[in-house]
Amino acid sequence: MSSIIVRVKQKQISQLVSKGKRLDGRGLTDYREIKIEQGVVEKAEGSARVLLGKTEVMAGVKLEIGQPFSDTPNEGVLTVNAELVPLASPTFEPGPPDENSIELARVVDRGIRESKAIELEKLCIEPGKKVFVVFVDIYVLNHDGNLIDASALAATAALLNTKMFNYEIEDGEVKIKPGFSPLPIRKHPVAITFAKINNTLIVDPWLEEEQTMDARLTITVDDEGKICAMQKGGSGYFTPKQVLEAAKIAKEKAEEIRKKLNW
Amino acid sequence: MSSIIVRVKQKQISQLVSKGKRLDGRGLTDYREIKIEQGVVEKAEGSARVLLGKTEVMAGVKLEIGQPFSDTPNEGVLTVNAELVPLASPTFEPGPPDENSIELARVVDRGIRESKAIELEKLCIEPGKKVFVVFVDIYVLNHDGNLIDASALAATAALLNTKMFNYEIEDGEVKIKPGFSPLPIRKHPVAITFAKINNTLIVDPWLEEEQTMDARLTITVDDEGKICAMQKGGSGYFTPKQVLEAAKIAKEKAEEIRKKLNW
Amino acid sequence: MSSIIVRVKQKQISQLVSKGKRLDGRGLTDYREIKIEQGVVEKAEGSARVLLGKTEVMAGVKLEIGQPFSDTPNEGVLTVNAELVPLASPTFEPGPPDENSIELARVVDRGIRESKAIELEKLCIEPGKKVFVVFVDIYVLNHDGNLIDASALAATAALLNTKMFNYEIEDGEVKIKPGFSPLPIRKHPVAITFAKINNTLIVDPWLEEEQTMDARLTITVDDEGKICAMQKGGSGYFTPKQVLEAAKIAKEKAEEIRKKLNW
Amino acid sequence: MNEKIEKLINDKGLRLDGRKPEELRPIKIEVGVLSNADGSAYIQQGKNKILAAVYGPKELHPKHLALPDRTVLRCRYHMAPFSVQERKSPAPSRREIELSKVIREALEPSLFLEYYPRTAIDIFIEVLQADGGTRCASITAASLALADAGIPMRDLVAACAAGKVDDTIVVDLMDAEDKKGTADVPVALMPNFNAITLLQMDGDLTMKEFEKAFNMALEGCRKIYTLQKEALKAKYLNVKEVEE
Amino acid sequence: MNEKIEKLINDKGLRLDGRKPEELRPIKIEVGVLSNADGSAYIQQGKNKILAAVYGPKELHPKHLALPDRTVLRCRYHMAPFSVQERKSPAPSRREIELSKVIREALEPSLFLEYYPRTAIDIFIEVLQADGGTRCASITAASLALADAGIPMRDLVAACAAGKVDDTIVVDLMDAEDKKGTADVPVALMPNFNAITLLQMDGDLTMKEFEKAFNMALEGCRKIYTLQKEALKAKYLNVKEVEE
Amino acid sequence: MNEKIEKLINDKGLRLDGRKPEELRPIKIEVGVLSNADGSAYIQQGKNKILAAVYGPKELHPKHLALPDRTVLRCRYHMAPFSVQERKSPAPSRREIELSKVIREALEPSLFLEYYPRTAIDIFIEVLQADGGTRCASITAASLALADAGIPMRDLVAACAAGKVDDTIVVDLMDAEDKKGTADVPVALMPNFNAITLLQMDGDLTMKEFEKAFNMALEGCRKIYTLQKEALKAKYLNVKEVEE
Repeated sequence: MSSIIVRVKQKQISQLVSKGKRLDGRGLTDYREIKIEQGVVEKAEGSARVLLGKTEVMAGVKLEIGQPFSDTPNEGVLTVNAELVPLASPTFEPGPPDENSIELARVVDRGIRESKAIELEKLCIEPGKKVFVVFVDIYVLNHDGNLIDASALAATAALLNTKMFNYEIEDGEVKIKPGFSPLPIRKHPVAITFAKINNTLIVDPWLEEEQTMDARLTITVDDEGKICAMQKGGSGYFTPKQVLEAAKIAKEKAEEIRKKLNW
Repeated sequence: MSSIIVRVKQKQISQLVSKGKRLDGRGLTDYREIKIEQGVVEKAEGSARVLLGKTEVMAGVKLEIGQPFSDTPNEGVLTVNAELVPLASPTFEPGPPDENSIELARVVDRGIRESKAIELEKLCIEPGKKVFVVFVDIYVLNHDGNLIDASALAATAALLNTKMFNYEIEDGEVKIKPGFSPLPIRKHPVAITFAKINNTLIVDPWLEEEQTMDARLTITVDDEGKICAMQKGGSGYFTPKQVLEAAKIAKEKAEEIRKKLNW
Repeated sequence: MSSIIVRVKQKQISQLVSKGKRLDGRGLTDYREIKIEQGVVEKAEGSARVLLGKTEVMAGVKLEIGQPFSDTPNEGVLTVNAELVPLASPTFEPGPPDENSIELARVVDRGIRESKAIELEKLCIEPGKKVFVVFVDIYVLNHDGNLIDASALAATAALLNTKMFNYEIEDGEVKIKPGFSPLPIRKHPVAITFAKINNTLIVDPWLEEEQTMDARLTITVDDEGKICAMQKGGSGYFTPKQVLEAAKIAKEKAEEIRKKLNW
Repeated sequence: MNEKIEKLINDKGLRLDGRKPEELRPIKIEVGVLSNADGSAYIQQGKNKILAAVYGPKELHPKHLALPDRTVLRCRYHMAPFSVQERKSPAPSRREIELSKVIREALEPSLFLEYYPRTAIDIFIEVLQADGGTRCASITAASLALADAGIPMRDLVAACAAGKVDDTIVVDLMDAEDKKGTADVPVALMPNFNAITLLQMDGDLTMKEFEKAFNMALEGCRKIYTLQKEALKAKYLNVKEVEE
Repeated sequence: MNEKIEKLINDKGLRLDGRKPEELRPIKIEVGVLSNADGSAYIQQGKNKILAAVYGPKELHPKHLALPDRTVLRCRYHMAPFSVQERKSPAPSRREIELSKVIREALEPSLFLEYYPRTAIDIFIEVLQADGGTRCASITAASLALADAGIPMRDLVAACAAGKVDDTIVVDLMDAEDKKGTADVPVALMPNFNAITLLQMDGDLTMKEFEKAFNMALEGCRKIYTLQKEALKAKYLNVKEVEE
Repeated sequence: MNEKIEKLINDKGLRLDGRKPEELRPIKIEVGVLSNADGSAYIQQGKNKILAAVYGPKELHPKHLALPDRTVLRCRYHMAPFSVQERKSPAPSRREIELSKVIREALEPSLFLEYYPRTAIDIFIEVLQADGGTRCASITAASLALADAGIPMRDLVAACAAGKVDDTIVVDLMDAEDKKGTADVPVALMPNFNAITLLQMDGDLTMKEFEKAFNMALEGCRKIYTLQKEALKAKYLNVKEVEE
């Protein structure tokens, strides 16, 4: 798209928002349609594919046996990684993770970690020595805006889909036993992302809204309506009033989404 | 060389090949002169220097004690690496291995590995724990075409030249004993590379023939005339008939070379 | 600064030197004022900040428990690293260490190592298995010339400031006991750097003198007046006579500085 | 973990998944699956799940890499960390770098690269799940993604492997056959030109065995070619319906 | 090593270092401390010791990264290997890369980037000692370094965190509180515009708790803003004295 | 492995390999050994086996690295993985990066770099076997490769080390002497200008010892200079014979 068309479209988006409307017909706090498919990668211990409108994100979970961190010897380890693979967008380039994919991974990670979504203390095999390491790999397949919320949904859906092999300890060695158990999950954090356009807040911005927005604010809310993570992004700012308003809306939207997904 | 001269030369090479001739006087399936010198690096466990016409390749073998792969706990480990060091050609650049050096190393590796040239099961020190790791480092010193065949020859010649120190196990520790034994080698894979120029196959292309060729095909043949590795390269193609013809020639040429080298 | 002004200034510096004078009023073998502050980073085991004129360098020492080198199983390990962080100069760029920071670290390292400044044999915990690893990190904060001498001073000052925790071995494990001991230091190497300008030697060149100099020579001298390290740098040369003259001056200046610092 | 598969071919001559030696795995192909790419395709072949996307022709940075007489074709074959049994680091492995090269060289003969001088075409392949034969399935999908992007081509490229397991020559090896078998011969073909654009082999085959495997792989390519054309047609018809 | 801090707030409601919940740590700010940088500042906040330097506006290499209508603001937040308990590798960690981004985005709203098209401004931050809250202290210092470099700005950016430790909402968390506490809310503010330019949070806060912490952090920002202005004035007066 | 060499100098004052203190190892030099390089040379000095090649003057990419008034001299000193006792990773080590710099700076004074503005000259050095003193042997070979490439020069650069082993000052240290000895002083010299272009030292020498070692190294350089000129002549004569 030429930059003139882009600017015209941005103006249009901006003007509509000031009238409480959006280019795709949504209300200001409406999400695009959410479709979740779990178990899409049989070779992974857990997996899910999320469609948020045309944004498409996959998450895969792999479990490995590794060492705990020295300050949490009785807990499993969570590692979240995100790849903005170049087939998802003309703006993504091959190469090591850049600041955008690192931020994405870390915001999703904080939502899961701070809400204590995984019962990490149940993933200890031998205190201080052997624990399960949970690798959550987020794979963005099509970027049409709001990667954070889609990725957070994919991560949680993949964790809910994850099976751990049964095992027993024999002479200090892990022996695999038949059967699987679900990964112990106690919370379902939901990330709600706002864009500020024309000094107005909207939720779940799609790509062209992201190109128009001044700033971005993500608020992750747990099952009890508590905030467990926030992240402001973009080169603009929010007023304190807008932040508190966003927090209120986030709580409502998260509950709404959790209800819709039966989480 | 200016690109006009290059194009004139390429045309000349192409026209000659269609008449069954080559610029350097060779027949279509003739190799350049092969000179092999073994033991050129006394500090390496094994080494060889190969001249294939003006193409010059060195290979060095180092042995280390390391861990076996989990799926082959009773076997030593083979690692082949190739460096296209920049002194060998104006087109080689310093830096980490690129796709060309990785392809070169992997094609040579497959020839050795798939023909089971090294008796890896004799390189096990302690099953599942300690084995010999065989590092074959290919070092291209002058690039005048057909690096694959020259490198494969250098690798095999260096392996044949390799001495292992004698050892015994004492309290689970490897103790070095006086004397050396040769590395156990059971096969002598020979790689035969074809270039397709003007829809005709030639073997052992030199640099200017490589610059003219449409595609490249390497066929590695073991001592019993079996094929153990193949690799097509280049942006052109072969017909099925050409592939089968090449396979037949490869078998003959490999036998011829092996005879000449007393392998 | 435009390149014309630079050239005019370089000419001026060069002409002054030939008359035995310097732009900042110093004599040819005068150092700028040296200020040393130790213990500036409480979280490090040792630290120091050195001002050499406007050149500012920090050094931090961290101690870790690690493995000895196989050829010195009874000695601690010294590791010197230097970062030319980009806030120190418009010519420093972010990224992995370049040839300048590596040379800086290695010259400082050689001064400490070759003078046997640290009693490394006292840093052995369990021969062949566990020793103290001494990390000296040099951090250049403002580059106004003669980074080598400033860094060498900062490194030695930080080492002199370093406290080791007391410990005892219990069942092969290191148990920390209350209290600290100073890192055992036996020598105080001092690096003296010369610049050759207009075929004349000066010591402690500042930035604009470095931009004017033909070549650089660093001579590191220990407490007994012995030379323990030398390094020529730059694209010019020295005569043998100049080298011997520099060695004589270096011995005097090092003694003078060591006296001033009570080392 | 250390499960041992005793036999890859049973007494009835059937394979682990019940296939006959000359039988392909179930294949599902879809064209035009990604909205941002200029062209894209998705393939399921057995448990392989692979996406291919094409961006271009487009400008090339830095410019001194551009060619005055043709487009620069670039290709990245990449596996998702969760696509294999043991998590794979997302950094490109030596194997991925080699496969990126041979896949590019398998597709290059099918394209009129001289139509777009000074530009680049990028092919991105993501293996979401790997089950043996990913390089062939990747070529099959990538060729469709190129067609979907409207890149002028001489012919589609279809790819298929054959190999030897338990002394039997079989086509389209799955993961277990690939690992425990004794030879693997991946082949790519432009059927209308009878042109082999990819040929690799590792294992241990007599001339006769090789010829048999080679021909079986070619036959597989031809079958897959039919599926490719159907997938293209399916998209084309869908688009027409939408447009009307 | 595995010392256990039983209580972060004692019976008198005081914190480990004797502070009241709403009390900032001692702060020392100095502007113009580096001779090579175009602008610089140094901050001590508790045991945090941080240097910030600004270079630019300046030419950008390679040129195709330049923007036709504004300057490119770049920011590197970096920790010295000796700044933390366990030696940190000097290569940038994922945490440092994220913080470099959010710090840059916290400063961007304060600048008139459109004044210098086709150029770059570099902000380099070096944490010499870290004791909790380094990102906020970095922003506070970097904004002053930008002012010192004469970059036109709408307002200074002041930053401060608040959080929850032992069920108490407190401001300006030190390292132990950061690690053992249950929530941390770093905030950056342009006071004259009431504009939040950085906002992050991790932990576990009800809406009420969040509101309290948020307001406490804002109050902290305003106090720090006063210190920033004093530091600027101090430099300005010194310079005048020198000039006279 | 942990063999202990008791004495590096025997009762007769001879070294491990039978040399006298002031005696060089056997040296074999050949010029023009590589067909692709613009200039090349090979040196064997004891067990050292080193190749040096020169490419250029040539265009420089990216162009903003070019200098308007002189050529950019680049140098890479690199060791083959099999050149030393324990396999060396092919990635450049810190030692190799430092040596690349000092070798470049040892050769630079000998060249008229201002003759070729906006270009680059590359020197590539590959150590195929290392036995102590590789940096000096590399300089000796690289200077000949520059001459062979027809790069205009003031003088050849010859290099040689001296050092202290068992309290004796000796020239041209081999590996065992380098490692067990107490000092090493590598020196490079342009003999016609009496110009020291490389000087390093590590160890522990009194002023007197240093002076002795330094002079012994200079004397070694002069002997090697003679061998360099012979090697050049040998090539020149060969070429003439071929041409006639």
